[in-house]
Amino acid sequence: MRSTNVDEQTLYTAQAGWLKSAVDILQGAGVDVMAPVETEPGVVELATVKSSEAVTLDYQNVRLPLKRLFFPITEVVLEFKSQPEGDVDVQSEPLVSETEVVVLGARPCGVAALEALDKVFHWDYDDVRYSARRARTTLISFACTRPDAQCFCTSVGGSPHNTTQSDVLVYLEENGQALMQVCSDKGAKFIEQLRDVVKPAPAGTQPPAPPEVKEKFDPAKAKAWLDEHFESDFWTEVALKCLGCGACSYLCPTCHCFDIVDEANWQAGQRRRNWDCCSHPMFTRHASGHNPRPDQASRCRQRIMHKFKYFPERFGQVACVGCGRCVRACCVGQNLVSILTDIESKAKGGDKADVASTLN
Amino acid sequence: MSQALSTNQTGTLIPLDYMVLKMRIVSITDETVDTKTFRLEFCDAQQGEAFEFHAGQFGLYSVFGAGEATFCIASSPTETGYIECSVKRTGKVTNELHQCNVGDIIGFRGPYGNWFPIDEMQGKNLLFVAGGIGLAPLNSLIRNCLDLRDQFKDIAILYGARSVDDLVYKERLENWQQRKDVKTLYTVDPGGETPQWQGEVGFVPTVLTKMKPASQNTIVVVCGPPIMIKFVLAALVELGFSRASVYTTLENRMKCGVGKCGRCNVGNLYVCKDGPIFRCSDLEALPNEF
Amino acid sequence: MIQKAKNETTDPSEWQPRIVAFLCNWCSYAGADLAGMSRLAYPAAIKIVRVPCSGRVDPMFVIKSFEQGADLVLVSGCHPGDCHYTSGNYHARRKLLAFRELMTFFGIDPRRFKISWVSAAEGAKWSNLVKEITDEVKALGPFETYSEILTGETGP
Amino acid sequence: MITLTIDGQQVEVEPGKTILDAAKSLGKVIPTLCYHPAVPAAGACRICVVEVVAGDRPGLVPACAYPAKEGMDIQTQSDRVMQSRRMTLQLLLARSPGAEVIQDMARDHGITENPFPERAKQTGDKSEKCIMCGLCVRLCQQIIGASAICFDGRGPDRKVSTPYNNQSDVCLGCGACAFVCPTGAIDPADYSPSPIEKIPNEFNCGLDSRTPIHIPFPQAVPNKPLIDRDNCIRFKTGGCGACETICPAGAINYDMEDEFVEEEVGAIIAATGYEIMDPSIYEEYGYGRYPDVVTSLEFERMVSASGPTNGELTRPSNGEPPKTIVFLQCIGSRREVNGKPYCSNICCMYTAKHAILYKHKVHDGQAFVFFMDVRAAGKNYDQFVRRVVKEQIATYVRGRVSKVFARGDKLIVRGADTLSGTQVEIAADMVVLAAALVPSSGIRELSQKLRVGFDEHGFLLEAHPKLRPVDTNTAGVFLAGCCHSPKDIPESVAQAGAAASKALGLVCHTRLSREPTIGIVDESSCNGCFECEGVCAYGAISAKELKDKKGNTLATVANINQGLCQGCGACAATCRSKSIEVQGYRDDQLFAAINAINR
Amino acid sequence: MNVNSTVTESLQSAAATLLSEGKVGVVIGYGRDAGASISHPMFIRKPEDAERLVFDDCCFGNLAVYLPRDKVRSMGKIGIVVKGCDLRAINVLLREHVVKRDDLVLIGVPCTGQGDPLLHKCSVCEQHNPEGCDMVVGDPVEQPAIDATQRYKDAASLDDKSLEERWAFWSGQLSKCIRCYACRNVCPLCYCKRCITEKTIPQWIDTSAHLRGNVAWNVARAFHLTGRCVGCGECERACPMDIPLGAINQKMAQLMDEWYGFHSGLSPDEKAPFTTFKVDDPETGIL
Ligand SMILES: Cc1cc2nc3c(=O)[nH]c(=O)nc-3n(C[C@H](O)[C@H](O)[C@H](O)COP(=O)(O)OP(=O)(O)OC[C@H]3O[C@@H](n4cnc5c(N)ncnc54)[C@H](O)[C@@H]3O)c2cc1C
Ligand SMILES: Cc1cc2nc3c(=O)[nH]c(=O)nc-3n(C[C@H](O)[C@H](O)[C@H](O)COP(=O)(O)OP(=O)(O)OC[C@H]3O[C@@H](n4cnc5c(N)ncnc54)[C@H](O)[C@@H]3O)c2cc1C
Ligand code: SF4
Ligand code: SF4
Ligand code: SF4
Ligand code: SF4
Ligand code: SF4
Ligand code: SF4
Repeated sequence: MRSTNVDEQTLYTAQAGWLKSAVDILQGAGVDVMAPVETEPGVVELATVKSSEAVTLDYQNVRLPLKRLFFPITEVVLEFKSQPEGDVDVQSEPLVSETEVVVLGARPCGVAALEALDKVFHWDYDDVRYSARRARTTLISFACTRPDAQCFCTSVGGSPHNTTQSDVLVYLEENGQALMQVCSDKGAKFIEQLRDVVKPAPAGTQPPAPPEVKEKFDPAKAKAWLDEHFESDFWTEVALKCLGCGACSYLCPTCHCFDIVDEANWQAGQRRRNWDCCSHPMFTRHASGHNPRPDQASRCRQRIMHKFKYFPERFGQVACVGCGRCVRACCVGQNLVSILTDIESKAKGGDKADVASTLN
Repeated sequence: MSQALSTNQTGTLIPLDYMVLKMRIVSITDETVDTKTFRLEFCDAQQGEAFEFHAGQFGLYSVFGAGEATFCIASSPTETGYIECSVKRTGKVTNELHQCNVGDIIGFRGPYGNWFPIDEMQGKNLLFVAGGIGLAPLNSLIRNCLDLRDQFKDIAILYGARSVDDLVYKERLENWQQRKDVKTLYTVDPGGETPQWQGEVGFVPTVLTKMKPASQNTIVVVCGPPIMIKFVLAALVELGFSRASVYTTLENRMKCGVGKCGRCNVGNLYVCKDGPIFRCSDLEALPNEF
Repeated sequence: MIQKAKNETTDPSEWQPRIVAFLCNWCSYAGADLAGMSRLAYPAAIKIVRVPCSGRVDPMFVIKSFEQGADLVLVSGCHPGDCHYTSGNYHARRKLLAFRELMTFFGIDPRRFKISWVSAAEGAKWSNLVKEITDEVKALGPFETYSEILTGETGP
Repeated sequence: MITLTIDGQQVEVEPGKTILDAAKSLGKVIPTLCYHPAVPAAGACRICVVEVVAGDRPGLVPACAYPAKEGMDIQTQSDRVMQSRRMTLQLLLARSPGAEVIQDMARDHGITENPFPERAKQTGDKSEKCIMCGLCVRLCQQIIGASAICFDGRGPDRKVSTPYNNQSDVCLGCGACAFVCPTGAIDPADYSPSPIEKIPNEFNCGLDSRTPIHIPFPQAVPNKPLIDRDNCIRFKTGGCGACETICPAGAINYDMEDEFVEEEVGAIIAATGYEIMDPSIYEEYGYGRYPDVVTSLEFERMVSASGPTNGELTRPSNGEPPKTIVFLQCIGSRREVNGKPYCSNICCMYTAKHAILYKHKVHDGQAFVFFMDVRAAGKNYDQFVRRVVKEQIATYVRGRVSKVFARGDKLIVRGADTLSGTQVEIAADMVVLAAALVPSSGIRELSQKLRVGFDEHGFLLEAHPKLRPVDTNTAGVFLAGCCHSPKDIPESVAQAGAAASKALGLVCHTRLSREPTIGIVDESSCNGCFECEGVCAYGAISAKELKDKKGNTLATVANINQGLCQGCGACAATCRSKSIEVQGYRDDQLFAAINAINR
Repeated sequence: MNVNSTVTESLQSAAATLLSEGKVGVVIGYGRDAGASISHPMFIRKPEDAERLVFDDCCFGNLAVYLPRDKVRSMGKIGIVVKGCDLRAINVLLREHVVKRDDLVLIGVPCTGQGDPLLHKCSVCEQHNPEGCDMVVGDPVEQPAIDATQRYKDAASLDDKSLEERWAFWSGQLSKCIRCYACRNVCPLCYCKRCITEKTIPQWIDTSAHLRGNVAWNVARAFHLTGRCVGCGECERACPMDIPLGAINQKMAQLMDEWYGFHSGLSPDEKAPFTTFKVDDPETGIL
């Protein structure tokens, strides 16, 4: 696990009240601070804050995934306006503002998910908006203290203390103090800004042990089965109760499919990029009516295959961080973990020969 | 796994902000009731001069306010100063495009995707098999090859459509037919012929079997509806062709054109980047989702 | 962004509302026609969309009109019992009234959506009606609720 | 076949026929009394005797009961016959001095005096009419099957009565006895426990009655009798069947059922006409209270030769000819409050006609017409009314009548003469109300069935008042006559002709063309929920099954009949999945129009 | 979780019998994954699997949503576990010709309410005992008298606010919408082959998740369900952004009730309010 091997040099302790100071200092530096805020009873989202009072530390995870900060639900990519004599004025405005953003309190799993997104938005074509937003943002993760029954980060190579893509990982302590682990240059800069309230940790300091998250399956074993079972009744069974709504994908921090649409009146309009998802039947439908993924079974299969087979093959990592959002979001109780444990036991030739029926 | 033909993975990052180049429609040709060919010129002549592409590549064309749609570039890379695309009316964007007039400005992004392996074709016999609007991507390649005629050995074109009315590029078909250095065979589905029709009557795979093309040293390029491709391929295998010498293009839906939006994802490939041109032997290894 | 064409002059009192009116072909459109033929003046702010019958009006047309910058939408048809198609206006009545309640429930000002019955003979009623609703919408001012969300800048 | 000779003429009849039948077939009249073709003959009254001159048993025989035999030679008017008849008549006259038929017959036979004067005193008692022929009793027993009446008493006290002289439990009150009684001596009300209801003759506005089997009206098409099941004994009790027995053509079939005839047609012409409104709602005119206040339609029947009084005009109250008659126009018409605001169009003309007819019937009578103004637009119409005025056929009084009331046996009509500005009072014998025309009852149901509109008064709506006065908005449905608006016969006929040619214009083509403003269903997205069907006022939407090549149903979708659809677009607005577009008013066209406001 | 073992047992045996006798090809009911927080839909096709069915107080889902699905239909006649409230959705589907009664075997389950605390719909439910089913498993339960004013209380509490307050509330709520369409997909009555959101010629509803598009979408959704929504509450439960969609549905249901005395789904023979009319329908507010 990536977070266990901590270099002591990177550890700092922060005194109580550091959060307030951090917000104030960053504000003073003209930085946009985002932090967990209870937006409605029981719901915590990352939102811009002006002071630390708005911040809540009492949350399991934020409802919407972190991806929305870099890859918004909807964003304008082009604006156009008709001009006299049939000409059209096309602008790729507004580009992303350059204001620095510091996100305090993202969860490690959400941040780790950016690794997958980075690969997609930054292979041979570089999505300038995504990259610009990534570049201006410093991610200060808060180590996860309250994984719940749906969490399974450890099964996909993560941990409640995962530092992947985090700039700083913060271990909050009961007394308001915190232990901070710097993971990048941006993180170092953050610590530097907070030098009044943050001190290098005494020698021998060790981060606390992560809370236990049970490893539920092994993605490598699952992949072995997936490699062989593009065609399988299993998919039909899995898909039976799936409603094909997009809730799981929309809330997934690694899902990144999108749509591009124009919205306009007679003289001016915008081209927008919007979240989309592979569960929707129209996603792949051709003009001829032919649909390469004609039924829910093939669409459910795509979701699993993409995350645990195609993405690893193409980009060398699983496209899932085990945050459990999809499981929580699903109103018919579709459970990614059960699907993968079933696959794994099938791979082992286990007794769940009739896995199908345990699922739907 | 698949030996993708990707030829444009240069390793250099090309910035992507979805900006389009403005192009002006300079002519519109009615091909069939629902297909038109548009000839487009870059509004900015400099962009036009700098523009290069290979036969088989596609672009994203936009009607402002309606959106973007994917069409292959139907003209030949050897023709410069303009590009052509043939568009079948099927939905929102294509509908709007069909309502455009000469002089209207549209947007273009591209070229994207890989291209036909024209280098590999050098010195070989070429067989082009197309059905319906599938002649559009092939048109580019055929024109390209005819412009460089001496680099190839025998060239044969088999083209079929549902009916005489559904044949596209009628004028060009005639030109090809006139040429001595190209063998042409045109066919329409049974029932689609007219009294004047001089060509064959029968489905493309059937005509192909009758045609008995030689398989040695021949590269085949097939384009058309999925069902036709399937049977043409079977016929070719029957005639002794290896799947590795047959190429085709896929038309999965795509929005970004550059491997991000996820729509054209088939297995671990993206049709927009790893395609749209595929060697048929490689397709076998892919999940059947195209 | 999706823009509202600039029709606001510098003087706010000169502000001209945009009114979209869906008029049934047989009664209200003919009524408006009669008003015209009878030289009964009425404000030009109203833009008429002719529909065969008030029953043709899908309530989503109203939303569409707001999205395009309308400050007020009017649907007008034949008086109950007079529908050219016998019952189109009865169906329209059910749908449109329920729709207005729905709008109201969302907090979208119901004064922005009018329904009326104007017969082919009621040129005078038409002209008065247009005057009245134009005055009313002028008093209300531009439809802020919608012009704010028109830009599409709000969202999660 | 049997051949016989009657009064020197040879005739052939089927075996089993009587002499009377044979004579009838020669057109000879033999008087009868106790005979009715529906009732087995008894030969009781002996009025029908004829002389058998040659045959198996020469002598006098009753023609109604005596079978015709081969070679008979019969005299119907021989001295012997006449003598016998006279004798019979004299006896009958004595037995039944009150019977008018007998008196008439006796007179016809030259009997001037009653030979039995002591019995000639008429007391007015019904029994004085009865000739004891027993036809009624036989009928009631053998035909009706009720056996409600019988002969009671002996000798001079013999009479037709019920057992124990009480009201009979078994009497159906059918009135058949009265119907067959040759002398009108029987009144079933004496026997029936329930009141005897006459069946009003609809055609004569209920002014007289009719039998259960009847021809509805003289020019009925087909001009054939029909049985009114509700009143027919056969259908009520299973008895009777008289009509079947007598129908020479054997055309009566009680097993026939009302049939629903379904026809697929290419066009429908609505020609359901009018009714006149019931003027009793206007108490001031006294209709319904005074029998001598009648409607124009009733008057029309009264003066008709085929009417209840065979064309004789009499006052319903006392049967006297009305010497003074007052016609009131615009009863309910042109009346904004509590009436019909429209002009009924025909009253001016028919009232003038009525005045003329009245003068034909009552030469010395005096007619008055109260009118608002005379609307006589039409070829020669004005001349017609002017003639009535000029020739003083009727006195036209311009003004409204405020009250009609009875004084003695006269009706006092009080009104204003607005021309002279005076009050007028006319003592009339009869008042005729020209009540407003209204569409026939059931017009609303009909309009719903045909899916055509109606105006506020219920008259069916034409598609366009000037340009398409015969069409409706429902393709293939046309209008003729008063269902559309009040009009007279020439106008009705003209419109009917136009409607017929429009209909023919439709059905003579194998293909129809129409404006393209119609709904089109997108079958690929239609859910088949048929919400659209519910809102289509024309029933243009029905279900269509989409099948694959093997004939399996893939989906059931909406289908719009292009001939019926009028393009209103209600369906398009109702369809949630937006699977219907109305050509010419497509969603994208309307959106483009909405879009344009932003210019 | 509170498993009702008597009902569960009779349900299991009823399902097993139906399947083994070949009367149905599938029984749609509820099952329970270990560790799951709700009892989720389950499709039983073999009699021996019937023992996996449960009935407890977490059977939230309205299984009628599966009836229009081709996959499910292809399994043969469908046995479906219905609570009184679910039956209403089926009635609407029957009315709209989406399913045929002959293709269904309705297995009614008397239900005293779901959720702890009780779901709103359960607290005003007058259908504790399903009627018109082919079979009922479990004993009838007591039907408490219902205070009808409670039925529309969520809508009423918003109705009490001013127009501005309502807009402030709803624009806040609707701007959260991420356009995942879970509300649509979970709704048993949103069975359209092509939802209005997918119609592009013309584009009825902007697909972007900005307030303009979200208002249009939510208005359309609410309106398409007016006079049809049976108040099963699934849309609200499915919405990952916790938008109180139920209040909107309630408001429209209340209107249909007050204006036309109409309650959706009480019988398959009713006519939807928007497909019929009365000449004397209310018409206040028409100029
Ligand atoms: C590499 C490539 C090359 C193509 N070349 C041509 C060409 O030369 N000429 C031509 O006429 N067409 C071509 N197509 C197909 C063309 O892209 C679609 O017909 C077009 O995008 C439809 O756009 P629309 O906005 O009109 O349709 P929409 O309104 O978006 O959709 C209408 C229907 O078309 C489907 N659709 C949308 N995009 C595509 C797509 N990319 N492919 C197939 N179906 C789609 C939708 O699912 C829907 O069913 C090509 C597609 C690809 C991927
Ligand atoms: C008192 C009086 C005097 C008149 N005198 C004259 C005159 O002298 N000259 C003249 O030109 N006009 C006269 N008229 C007018 C004349 O009667 C009408 O113009 C004429 O009868 C109209 O014909 P019609 O076919 O429209 O209707 P009608 O004659 O009323 O015929 C309609 C028919 O439709 C039938 N019907 C109704 N409903 C249905 C249904 N649902 N289904 C099937 N059948 C149905 C009715 O039974 C009737 O047979 C007089 C009218 C009145 C009242
Ligand atoms: S697939 Fe599910 S668990 Fe994995 S990252 Fe996405 S939402 Fe989280
Ligand atoms: S056209 Fe629309 S309303 Fe009519 S049946 Fe089809 S989906 Fe339903
Ligand atoms: S447009 Fe009107 S008439 Fe035509 S099918 Fe639709 S509802 Fe019926
Ligand atoms: S479920 Fe919620 S977030 Fe998703 S589309 Fe519906 S209202 Fe919006
Ligand atoms: S409550 Fe929601 S899910 Fe249930 S029927 Fe109504 S709209 Fe559909
Ligand atoms: S919202 Fe409307 S169009 Fe969309 S699925 Fe539901 S009912 Fe159909």
